[in-house]
Amino acid sequence: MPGNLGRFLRWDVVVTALLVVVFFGGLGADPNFGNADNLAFALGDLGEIALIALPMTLLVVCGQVDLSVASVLGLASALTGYLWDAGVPFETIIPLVLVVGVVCGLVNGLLVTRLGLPSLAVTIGTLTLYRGLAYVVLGTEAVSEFPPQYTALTGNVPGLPVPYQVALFAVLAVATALLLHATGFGRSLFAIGSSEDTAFFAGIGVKRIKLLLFTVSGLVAAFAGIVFTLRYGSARADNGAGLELTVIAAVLLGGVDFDGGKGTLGGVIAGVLLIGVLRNLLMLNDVTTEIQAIVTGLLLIISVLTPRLITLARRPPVERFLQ
Amino acid sequence: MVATTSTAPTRPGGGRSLLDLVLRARELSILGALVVLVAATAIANPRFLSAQGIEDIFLNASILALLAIGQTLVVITRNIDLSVGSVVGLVAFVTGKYVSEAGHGLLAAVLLGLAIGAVCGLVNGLLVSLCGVPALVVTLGTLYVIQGLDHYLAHGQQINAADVPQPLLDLGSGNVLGVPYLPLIAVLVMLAVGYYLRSYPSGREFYAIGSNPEAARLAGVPIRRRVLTAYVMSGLLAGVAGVLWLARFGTVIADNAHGWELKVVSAVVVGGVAIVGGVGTVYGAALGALLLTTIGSVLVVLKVNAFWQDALIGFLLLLAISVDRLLAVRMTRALRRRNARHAW
Amino acid sequence: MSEPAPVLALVEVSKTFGAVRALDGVSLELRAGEVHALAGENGAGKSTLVKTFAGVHRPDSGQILLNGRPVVFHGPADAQHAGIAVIYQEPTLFPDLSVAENIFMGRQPRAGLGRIDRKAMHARTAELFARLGVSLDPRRPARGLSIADQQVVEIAKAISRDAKVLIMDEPTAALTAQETARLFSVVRALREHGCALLFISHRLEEIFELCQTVTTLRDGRRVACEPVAGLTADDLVTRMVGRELDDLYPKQEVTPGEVVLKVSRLTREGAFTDISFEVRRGEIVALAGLVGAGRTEVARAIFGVDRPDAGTVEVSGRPLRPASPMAAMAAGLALVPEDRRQQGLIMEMSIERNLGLTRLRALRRGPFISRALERANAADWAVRFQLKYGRTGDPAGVLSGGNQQKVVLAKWLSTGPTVLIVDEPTRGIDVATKAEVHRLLSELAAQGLAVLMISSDLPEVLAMADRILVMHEGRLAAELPRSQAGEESVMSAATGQRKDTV
Amino acid sequence: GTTKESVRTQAPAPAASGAASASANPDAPIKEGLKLAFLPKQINNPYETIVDEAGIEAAKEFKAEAKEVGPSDASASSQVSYINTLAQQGQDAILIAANDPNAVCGPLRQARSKGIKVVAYDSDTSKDCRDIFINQASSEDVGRSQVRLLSELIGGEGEIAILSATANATNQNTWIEFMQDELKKPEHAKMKLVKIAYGDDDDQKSFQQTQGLLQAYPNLKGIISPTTVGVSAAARYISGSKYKGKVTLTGLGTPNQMRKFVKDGTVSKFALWNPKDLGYLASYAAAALVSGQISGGEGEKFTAGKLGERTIGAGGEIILGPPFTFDKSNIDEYDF
Ligand SMILES: Nc1ncnc2c1ncn2[C@@H]1O[C@H](COP(=O)(O)OP(=O)(O)OP(=O)(O)O)[C@@H](O)[C@H]1O
Ligand SMILES: Nc1ncnc2c1ncn2[C@@H]1O[C@H](COP(=O)(O)OP(=O)(O)OP(=O)(O)O)[C@@H](O)[C@H]1O
Ligand SMILES: [Mg+2]
Ligand SMILES: [Mg+2]
Repeated sequence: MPGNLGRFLRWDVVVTALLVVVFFGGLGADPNFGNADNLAFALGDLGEIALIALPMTLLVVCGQVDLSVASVLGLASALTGYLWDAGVPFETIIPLVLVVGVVCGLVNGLLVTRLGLPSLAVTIGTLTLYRGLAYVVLGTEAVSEFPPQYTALTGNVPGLPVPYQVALFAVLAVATALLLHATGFGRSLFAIGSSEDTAFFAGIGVKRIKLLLFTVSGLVAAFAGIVFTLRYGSARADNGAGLELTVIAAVLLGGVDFDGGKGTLGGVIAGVLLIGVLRNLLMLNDVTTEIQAIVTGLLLIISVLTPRLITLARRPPVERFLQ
Repeated sequence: MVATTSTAPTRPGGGRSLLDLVLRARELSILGALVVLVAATAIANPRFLSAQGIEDIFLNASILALLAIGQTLVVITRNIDLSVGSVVGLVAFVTGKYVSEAGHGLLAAVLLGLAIGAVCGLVNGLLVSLCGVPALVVTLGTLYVIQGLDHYLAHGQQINAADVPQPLLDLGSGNVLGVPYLPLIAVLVMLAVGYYLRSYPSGREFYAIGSNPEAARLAGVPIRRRVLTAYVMSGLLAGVAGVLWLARFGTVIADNAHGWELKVVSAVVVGGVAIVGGVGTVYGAALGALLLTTIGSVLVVLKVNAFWQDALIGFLLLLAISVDRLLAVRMTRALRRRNARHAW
Repeated sequence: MSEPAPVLALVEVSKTFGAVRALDGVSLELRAGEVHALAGENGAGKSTLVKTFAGVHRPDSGQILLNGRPVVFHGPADAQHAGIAVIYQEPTLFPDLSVAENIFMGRQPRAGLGRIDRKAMHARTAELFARLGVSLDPRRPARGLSIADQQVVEIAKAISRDAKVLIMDEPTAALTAQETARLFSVVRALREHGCALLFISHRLEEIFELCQTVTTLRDGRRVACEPVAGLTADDLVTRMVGRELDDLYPKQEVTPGEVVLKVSRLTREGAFTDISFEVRRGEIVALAGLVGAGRTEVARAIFGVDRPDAGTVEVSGRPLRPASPMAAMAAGLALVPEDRRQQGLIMEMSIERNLGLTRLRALRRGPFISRALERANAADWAVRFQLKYGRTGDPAGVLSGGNQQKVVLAKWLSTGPTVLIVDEPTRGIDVATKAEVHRLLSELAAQGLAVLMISSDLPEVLAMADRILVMHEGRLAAELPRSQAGEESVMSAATGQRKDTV
Repeated sequence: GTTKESVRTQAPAPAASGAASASANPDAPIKEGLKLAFLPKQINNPYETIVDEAGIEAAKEFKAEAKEVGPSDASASSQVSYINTLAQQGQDAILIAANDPNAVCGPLRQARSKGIKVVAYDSDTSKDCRDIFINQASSEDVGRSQVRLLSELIGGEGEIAILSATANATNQNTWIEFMQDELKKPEHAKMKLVKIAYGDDDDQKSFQQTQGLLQAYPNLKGIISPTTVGVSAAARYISGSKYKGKVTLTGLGTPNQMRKFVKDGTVSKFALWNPKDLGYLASYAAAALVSGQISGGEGEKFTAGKLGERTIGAGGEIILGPPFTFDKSNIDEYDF
């Protein structure tokens, strides 16, 4: 078994180290990077991705995946716009949209748990379905001009150079980390992700937990949809299109095993931040989008390749196999 | 020790017809859905079944079907190739650029496209098989890299149909004996790959790997070589698809086939290929591609509001996998009941 | 008479996994026309030795000799080409492929142009099964086969290779007497044809029945290599364990208390019909039967893994909500499942976490899991079960098969159940541990635990059970109190030749 | 209150008060070394590339540094990140083709509060978050002239359809509303708009949509595709199908893309402005703004290099000119 060396070379630690290096390197190299405005913006810009990454981490640890999150976000955004345009007060819109998010999550969860379908297949289907519904709701229109007391919530916390959503994310991230790594519930998730049968035989409510996670994922995605809408002041059906791959990239970059059963939330947070900081730095230095995409892709590959190469170097490949 | 006086407990034998039916049923049910869909649409709008209408559907489905065949090879081995869309984009653009600038002909274009596709597949395959890293992550990574490369090379340029040599364009719209080239190529590839997978020992090994990789290793199956082959094939077919894309559409920018990876995976899943590997055929996958394309065309022909199209396609996709699953569950139960009847 | 030259041999082979020395300078010679037994406790290194022969592991030092010449196996394929066939301890099948394809993967009979000749393949599979005396459909998928049937397929796979060397790692662990006897006759036939065989089993009587030579391993070292003739079981145990063994079946007499598990008319179509019985406090009730009789299915239905079509289960007088292991656990049931790899353990999770999985609630301090409690819990059970391990933080997957089984047992006993259902509790466990497990079960029963034991090991059933329920083709065929139970009576009920009123 | 995008809010409105109040000095010289940044809808859109490259070329004439940055997907949210970055970099002016008029507003306002001038081109933002908008042609002109062009080609009667870009594109929707208005006129009474399809500015999707349109509406006489991607895809489908010569296609396209189809007779006429002039004008307008020659108020004038003097119209709009119609006789004179 890998000894202490292996413990230190866990990928989530590497990502965190990489984040620190990139961050301080950025501070030194680029005068525009370090100022409070830019950092607040760079963080705020990650808002929805970071929020959605939390339940996504739990799902992936559990051996599942939810590709429909960005579409739920779009549907929530479209619905928010539609209702607001129809004169519904914002206080009513929020719970309504969140309920729709819960329903979307439930549909995913029920299809996965009741019918035993693979989540990848199910959520590819609902990805298309929910985005389509978003277009049905709002069509081509864009609704704007939301009430200022709500759009203000996308600004900074008074007196601090920290956007509200970043503060919220910090709180949620700590809670999720505790849930995943320190509670029995978290333990169950790892168990399900590693061996569903064993978890089931051990009396863990496998289906119930999966259903719950998909529901929470839908809820958070809908919430992120509201945040997105307010942040850009524009409700559209195509909001957040393609975001799901970024979220998953961040989760995987954070060292979570896509086959389930392995990963840390700290790694995911580092992964999200790394993507954000790197993107901001590259942009500030006029590195084109193409190159940014290439960098993201290479990072992803390296994130899975490095730990593997370390193990491979340590023992001959024939013996990578237990029992 | 007890002497073996009694005969071994009788257990069901000869479940052939039933089992075979189930295995076929996956393809049959898609075919059934397809027939119903086409029939219903044809009743609503007879022009749908005009020669032009049918030709259009087959032309549209061909490229997706080719990609689905490649993807099936990969998915059967319990892997996935998300980079296919970006490979098609890259191949279409680079090949287009090459032939339009240097004025090369058909053969050069095809060879270049195949080469690019093979290299992309090789990179994916080497990363997955040799380094043993998770396929989803790797191919998501190469998706970004290849897309970035494509955009970098293209940078807002466009290849126009006028610049593409005529023989290449003819490949996209021409036909032999009334059968257009594109579906012809797709069907030939499908038959060849399908026959190989079913009837050759090395073909069966793809299924073995996806079904239980550890057992495959112990059985001496050359896992790396097969997985590598699957990826290279997927890359090659994406290369072919890229060239055909250029041939069919003529106009090419960097963004071609953007987001197609999910479309291809959808087709494969609808076609009854299990995303967890070990199960499925290329016939199913190709039919899945045809079904998805047909749904798209049908919705337009039936004048369904454009906004409803995505929602309906998503819904039908869910319906397809749910029905498939319910059939499988019912079948297992039937098998169990048969066991019971045999027992006493 | 001069001995024939060894076909396959290990010379001074060592193999370490991290801190564990699995093999330490072991030499072993397999000769044509001989069945060589390999004995040793759990974790002694038997499977490691097998995998070294099979090309799965490469030795750190030492050599493999094939017909006297050194060879290096780079992978299982190399070993197969050298004419070595292996039955691994754990079945390794392709669930989605047909049984026939499983057997012939990679060497299917060919028709023209290199195509697979399916007809020939199915015919040959049917032939193999006939030789082994089982009737499995060659075309059915391997998914859904019981562990025993899986083992049968594994055996068929190995003997179909017509190999020069056949290595069998606990092939009989899942088999009942009947199939074992069939296997032995096949093995003897192979031996007469000049095949060299290596046989591993924890059932010592099988070694005496089948083998000519026995090599004993202890802690990765060879302690003896001698002819079986003239050896006694006690000698062998002493070599394996390093000391004399106490009673293998230390059954305590108890007076059963009140009924705690009451199963009434339980039916699940296709698996079992109309099963009714009771288990009392302090009682050990065995559920016996041939492979595929439906015993595992009964246990699963009681524990709530499967939903029964009809019938009820009562625990301590209260009816149990069907199809919910959670409810079953809350009511005081525990099930040690048959398939430890799929259902009992999480291979990549640490030993301590595996042990904690059934009692996540009890290991809490406040809302959070206490690592200290978890570790203490693991250390405690490791000592009680004399677990052979590196650290409790190591993955369960690196334990030897027998030690894994101990972890599964501990995992369930630690929940403090009132009714314990054990499905093949001593499968793959060495004699010393087996005695340990028996002592433990008997002690717990004496303390008032009700035990329902499913076992294919007939001596175990006869020695440990207060009462024996015999199943035949999904129905209860007989109920035998301890006094009436004997090999004949159980077997005749199990084969359907005798029907007692229940 | 709420606003839905519609022609009504696009209709002439009072000049943005903030901009008008600043004083402009028409005689101020154009400063040297200005930093201009073009932020197109999407970086790989060939049309936008032509516009931006012409703008960057123009900037050299007045010794400014100009660059093009932007997202690879045509979404508002990705543009927002770029606006922030450009603001951090301290550009003098941001020239933007907005993917969403409102979503880009917040950050644009922030940028303006730092003294950065904002010029919208191609596709406008909300009026209060940019200084001026360079309109390639008045939306009304584009919309109405497209209908008139098609009417002339099909003899003023029959079923027609529109193949647009994405369902959200602001400029497309504005044009379409004007087209629908034009169709209400008595002289077009015999033309009937049966369908608006969306090809998402995706070549393949547009291609398939055309196919679908022709099957679904057997009596279709004409298609208007007011987007360069759409019109070339539609032309390609028609040229290779039996509908060639039976269905009339027109729209907005670039001569390079359409040349083949004009020559083979699939399309006889289509329109467009000169995208190079659009970039050129935007570049000069930005320089004039930063240098203080203009402030964005209605009626202010400046000289845009070779394009001569231009006047800011109502709502801070500068109109490039009427669309130009291409046909067989003139298409070879253009290369873009
Ligand atoms: N892949 C591995 N990695 C680490 N340790 C291993 C590995 N395989 C075996 N071991 C260790 O090597 C020792 C020998 O294991 P082995 O499986 O050979 O025992 P065994 O004699 O077959 O036992 P059993 O009778 O229980 O099957 C054990 O301590 C085991 O934990
Ligand atoms: N999931 C399944 N699908 C189809 N058949 C199954 C499934 N599980 C078990 N069977 C079949 O049901 C019958 C009863 O199996 P079960 O495992 O209950 O027997 P058992 O008496 O416990 O035998 P053993 O424990 O020795 O394997 C067997 O014929 C087995 O092949
Ligand atoms: Mg072993
Ligand atoms: Mg059993």
